[in-house]
Amino acid sequence: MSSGKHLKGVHVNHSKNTAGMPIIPMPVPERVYIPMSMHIGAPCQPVVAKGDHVKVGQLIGDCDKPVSAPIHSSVSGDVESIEQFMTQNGRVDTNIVIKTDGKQEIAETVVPPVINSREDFIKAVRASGLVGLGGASFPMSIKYNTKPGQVDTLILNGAECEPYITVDHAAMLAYAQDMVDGMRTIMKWLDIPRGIIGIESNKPDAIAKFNEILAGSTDISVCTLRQVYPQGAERVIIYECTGRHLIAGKLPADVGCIVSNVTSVLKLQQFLTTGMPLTTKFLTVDGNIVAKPQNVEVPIGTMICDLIEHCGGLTGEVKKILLGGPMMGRAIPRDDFAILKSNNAVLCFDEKFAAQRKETACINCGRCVAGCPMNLMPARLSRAFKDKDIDALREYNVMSCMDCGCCAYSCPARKQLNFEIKQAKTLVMEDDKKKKAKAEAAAAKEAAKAAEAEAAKAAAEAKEGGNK
Amino acid sequence: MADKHTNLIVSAAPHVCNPTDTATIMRDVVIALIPALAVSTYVFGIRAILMTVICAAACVFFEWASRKIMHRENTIGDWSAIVTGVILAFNLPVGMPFWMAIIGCFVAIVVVKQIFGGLGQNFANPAIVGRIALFIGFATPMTTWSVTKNMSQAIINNAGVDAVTGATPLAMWNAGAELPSNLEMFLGTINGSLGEVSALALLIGGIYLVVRKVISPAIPCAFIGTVAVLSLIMGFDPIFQVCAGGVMLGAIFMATDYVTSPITTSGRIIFGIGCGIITMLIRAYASYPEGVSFAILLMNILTPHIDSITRSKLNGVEKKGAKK
Amino acid sequence: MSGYVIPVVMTVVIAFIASALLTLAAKFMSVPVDETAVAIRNQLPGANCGACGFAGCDDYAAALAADPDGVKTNLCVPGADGVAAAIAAILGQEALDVIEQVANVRCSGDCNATKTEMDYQGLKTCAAVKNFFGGPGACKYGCIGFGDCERACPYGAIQVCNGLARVNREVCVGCGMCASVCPQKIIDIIADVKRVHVGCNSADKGKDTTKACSAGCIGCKLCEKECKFDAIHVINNHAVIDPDKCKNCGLCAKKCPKKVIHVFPKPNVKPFVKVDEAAS
Amino acid sequence: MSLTAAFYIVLSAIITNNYVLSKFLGICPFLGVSKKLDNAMGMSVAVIIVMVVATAVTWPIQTYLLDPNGIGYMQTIVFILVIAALVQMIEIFLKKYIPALHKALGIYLPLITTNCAVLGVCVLNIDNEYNFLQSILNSFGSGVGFTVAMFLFAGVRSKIETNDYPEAFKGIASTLVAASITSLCFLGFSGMLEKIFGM
Amino acid sequence: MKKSKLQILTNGIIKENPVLVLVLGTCPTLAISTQAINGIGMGACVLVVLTCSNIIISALKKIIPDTVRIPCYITVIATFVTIVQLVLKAYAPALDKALGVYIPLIVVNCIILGRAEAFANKNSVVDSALDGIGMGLGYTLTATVMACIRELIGSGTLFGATITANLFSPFTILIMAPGGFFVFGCLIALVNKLTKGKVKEKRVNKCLTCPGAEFCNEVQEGGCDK
Repeated sequence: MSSGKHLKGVHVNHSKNTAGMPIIPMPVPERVYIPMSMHIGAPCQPVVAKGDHVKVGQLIGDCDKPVSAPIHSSVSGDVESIEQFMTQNGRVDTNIVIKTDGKQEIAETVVPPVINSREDFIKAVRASGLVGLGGASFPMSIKYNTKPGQVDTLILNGAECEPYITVDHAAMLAYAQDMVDGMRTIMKWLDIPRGIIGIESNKPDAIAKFNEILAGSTDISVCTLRQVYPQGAERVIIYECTGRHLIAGKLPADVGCIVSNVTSVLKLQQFLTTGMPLTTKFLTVDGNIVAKPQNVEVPIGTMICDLIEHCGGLTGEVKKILLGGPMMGRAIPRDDFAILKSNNAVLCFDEKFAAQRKETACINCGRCVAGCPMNLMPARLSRAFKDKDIDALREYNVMSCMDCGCCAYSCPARKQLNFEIKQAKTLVMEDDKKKKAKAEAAAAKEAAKAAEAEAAKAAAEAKEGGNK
Repeated sequence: MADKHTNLIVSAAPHVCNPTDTATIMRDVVIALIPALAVSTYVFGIRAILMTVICAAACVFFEWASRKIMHRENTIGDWSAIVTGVILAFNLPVGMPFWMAIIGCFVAIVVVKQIFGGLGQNFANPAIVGRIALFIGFATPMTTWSVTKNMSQAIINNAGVDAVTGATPLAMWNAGAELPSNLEMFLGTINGSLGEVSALALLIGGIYLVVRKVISPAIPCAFIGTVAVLSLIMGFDPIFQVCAGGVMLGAIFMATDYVTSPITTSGRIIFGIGCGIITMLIRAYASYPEGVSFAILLMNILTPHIDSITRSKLNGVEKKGAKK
Repeated sequence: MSGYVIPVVMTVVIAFIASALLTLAAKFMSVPVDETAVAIRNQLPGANCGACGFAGCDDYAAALAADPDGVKTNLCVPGADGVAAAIAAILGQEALDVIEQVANVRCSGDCNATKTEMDYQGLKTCAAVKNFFGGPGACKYGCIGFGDCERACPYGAIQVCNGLARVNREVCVGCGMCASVCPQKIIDIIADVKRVHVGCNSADKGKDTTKACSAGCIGCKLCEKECKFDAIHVINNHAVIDPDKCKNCGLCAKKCPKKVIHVFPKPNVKPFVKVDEAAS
Repeated sequence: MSLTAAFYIVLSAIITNNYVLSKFLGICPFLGVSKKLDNAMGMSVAVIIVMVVATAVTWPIQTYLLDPNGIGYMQTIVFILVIAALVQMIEIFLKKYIPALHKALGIYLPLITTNCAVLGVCVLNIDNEYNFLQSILNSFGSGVGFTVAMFLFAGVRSKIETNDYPEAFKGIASTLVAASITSLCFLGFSGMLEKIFGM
Repeated sequence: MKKSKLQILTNGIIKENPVLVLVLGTCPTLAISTQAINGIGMGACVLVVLTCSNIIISALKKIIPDTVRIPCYITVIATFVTIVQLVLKAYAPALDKALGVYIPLIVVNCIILGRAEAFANKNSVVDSALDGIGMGLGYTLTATVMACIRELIGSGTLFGATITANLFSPFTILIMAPGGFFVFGCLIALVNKLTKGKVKEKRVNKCLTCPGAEFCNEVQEGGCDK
């Protein structure tokens, strides 16, 4: 399937300490804090009020804007309050605080959806509350709502290229059949002829399992990916599986692909069969000071500190907590944030791991260029950013950066290249906005002038006519 | 609720990094230079080590002192000054007075590097400029070569009546004298600058660097290849041309200096070819017997232009053009 | 005699031919030059600070020359009255006073008043750290203190002391460079004659503000009650002064329990500074 | 004049006797306009044209007007007048037909008048007793030499422009040190042309 | 503010040194400063031409029409240069040979035209003469200092007399082109260091002038530390 050529990348230390551990459900915590914005797009509005009793899977937040995903309660209990505070995204958000009753009653609304057409299917996808579970949190209903015939390949992303995280691996081993069924359902309703499951070669048991299930079938194949970070990035996995380049500013559908995380498809399949929307999340809890590293199934809205407590607490003084893997994950300043739909790992580290190395001068070694999957020149971009040279930033294709962090990982000078590029992108976008505004203003001025001239001309003509 | 942890470290992703940093890279370069130092100690005697140590120490001192004067962070920990010092020493005749070598170190570290803001901001290789400045400033001591008993018979035969001052193979070639055998050229029992005599030792160092992924083989291969091809075309002995003078040292250790060479592989190949062509032009035509350092310096100066014409292309962009 | 005549004649003839050619060339290939714009540009300080609202001194000069009635002559804040008068003279207009402006930081939370709630390690610029949970400070509305403004200021008039940006009003010319780079948007460019300012920007409720910072406005409205001119109001949980109504009486500042309303000393007359460094 | 001799004159003016880097002529524009490659190249083309045209005009003046009349000492005055007029003409021409270049070169076009390289090449052509063709070739070579120096130095400048210099070396001082290193590499070619052309 | 006569004279020597601060007339300075004697010779020529042309131009400033002033200045300057050239040829042929083409090039030396335009054009004859002398002295001083450095290190002599050449071999690169650029760069850096240091001191905010002083807990005399 792949064209023999590969995109560049870096070799990272896998540190998959929890490999082979099954996913164990976590008991519901005392309280959950469910924010109303867990997806890219418009935030939801609470549809419950303080004091209401809610059940598992009950709709508690929704929004009439198309780019959004509804939010469901992950527990049964009473709505204690609806508060504004900062979530792990760094934004102040409306949060529904639910005090759990421990009964975990399932809501009456949880029934398998009836699907007869493509539209029904898209509607069902939206109702499931699913967002891209790989981390992008893009509402899945939007992703799947492609033009008929536009997409010819469904790619199941089981690369899991980030160090430490093993939860997708565990899910693949446990639910491979469901995933394949889910893929077939999606392919059926969206009329996609081909399915590819991309798995990094460091998970031979998962590959074997899928091959076993898929033995004899022609619609879905397994694509073994190299052990090079970032195989799981959307643009990379599309290229590695189909040989198509996805360039910046385009959607996967533009190159005929839909990429979904393995757990997204699994949860969708579960929703279609049971009617239970997205209320729990598979997470890897790991890090050098976690007492019992493991894979857990966590109700959405659980506080990170509760989750850590569940995993046996910490054995040392924590200095850094990461949400997601060490390559692209976010460090959080404190541990009283709630787990969101898009999280896939919680990693805790002590001083030894966490300390940021000191940045030194760029020595132009070219390791960042050699490691960039997008073939950019991070060193040049960094320099152009330092000079605030927006033209140079554009010239070096700053907008094509996908923030995978390969450049910063391989930089011997410890420069935060991808972060600088991220800020440079903001700079360029602001400049674009300014330019657009200026052009619009100029056009408006031009139009006003033309209108004025027209009016003057008309007036003159009228006058002339009057004189006559 | 469980214990809260606050005031944690927040920083940008990625949170892990490759263990290779600037200091380890520079340290690898120093390690790769050791075989050449060993050979030159065998050929020239203990003064070779003395010269190398003095140059390295002087470079470190100048680096430290200039950072101190500029009120900037001390950078001697990154080993780059040591690399410059050792390579500069390798470019000097072993009998060079030490104070002159120290002036070369001053030029290399202070004038070429620190005035422009330190590591990574110089546009020319410090060791090269240091060598050229000494070569032009102190022409006689820089071209006075002492002969020792460990050298090839051809060199000893060629030496003057006093049998103390000799000539480098390149000078002998220019003068049309009897030349050492190619094996002697390769092993390094010849006369020349301290570190450039033994092609074998330098090659070992180069292979070590390539294996450690410190340098990419693009520049050395392009450089040495061009020299070989051009000498064939010009009717010279390619093995002699490659082993003589500073081609090996220059191609492996000086032209590959990251800061002053292009960043992309295609740029590096152009850079190497350019170095080779200029080296051979100077060897064949100019009044100086050796042109490696001038060639590298000129290509250093051209590097920004090479960089701007060999920018890496965005993936998939050609495709977009085809679609349109 | 001819020894003197020949050189003189020769030179004169050559000079004559050259000047004739030049005159012809100038006539046939002339391009109209806006002398006014050049003259105005020469008067401007050349800091290209953009305080006038144009993209630099050249742009302002061109705009003035193109539309002398529509564009005001007193927009160059760094140049102050002297430049305004000179421009007015060139354009043959009556001189307008430049409203002297200074930057003002709407935050009083230095390191003693507020603290950080994360150990930020990385690029030390305000714009960068703003990406991480709105900054390291407990208050998400106040000064971050990494000095983007300090680096942007061409006059050295704003400096971060003890984690808080502070303006030296004697040096500040009100060009607004700091305001444009501040990611928190807490730097205002205000008329220098206004002397009473609220040093807080927190939109949090009083309780939360107090938790985050001891020098934050809690929205108690005491100032609002004290003001005789209806000039100060609590908007979005912090006091805001209406500069058109404020009479610089400073009563509100005396009443403020948190001491976040500051009264600055009388404005001084600023000398006209030509910034060579910024231009080069 | 043989072809090799012609090449020798041009090449030696470019490489071994480079006006900027070994004779220190035309340093002002070399330092001033080399920040951007486009401007540097525009300036260089202007200099080549002015040099060639100026030589084409001044050489006959010297040979047929001044020398026969025994007033060779008027050289300086006459040359500078002619050059000034020429530059003015070129400026007017550029302003009219290539306004973008005129804007880019900015204040440096008038400075070509006082660019010592132009007057220098005219005077040196006379001093070296070149004939007309040799003079034109030498001027052209010198102009190209100026261009080469500008080209090389523009690259260097673009690389070191935003360096973090020590306080004292900010601006022109570091540029001069960079020029010093750049001029080093030209020394390597000494004696090369003599050997190639057998002179 | 009217400058005193002395100020006009000394202005050019240090504060507005034409070579090091205004960076004018770099070409001849770089080219001839290989020997100290050349520095003095060239300096003297520039001094004479500058002073004379300043005097004439300021005397004629009312007569010369504004539009053609530059060509007129050049003619005046070229005249004096020719005179100097002839004088040198007659009385100091060795110096003439050493300075060579750089004597006629005084015409295009930016210092002279620059001063004509910036100073002589606007000031009285006496002031202009003083300015010419001051600037000329400044130029001479710089050229000589530079030449001394280059000669001493580059050839071990000073004004032709052997100083260190016998003690150790001279670093000949300094009398070649790269050395010229380098020494010039260093001198400018030195001047930068001497002048800019003061400017920087002025820019530091003193705590007492800081408007935040009233609520700053760290008020101290020297300004607060970052």
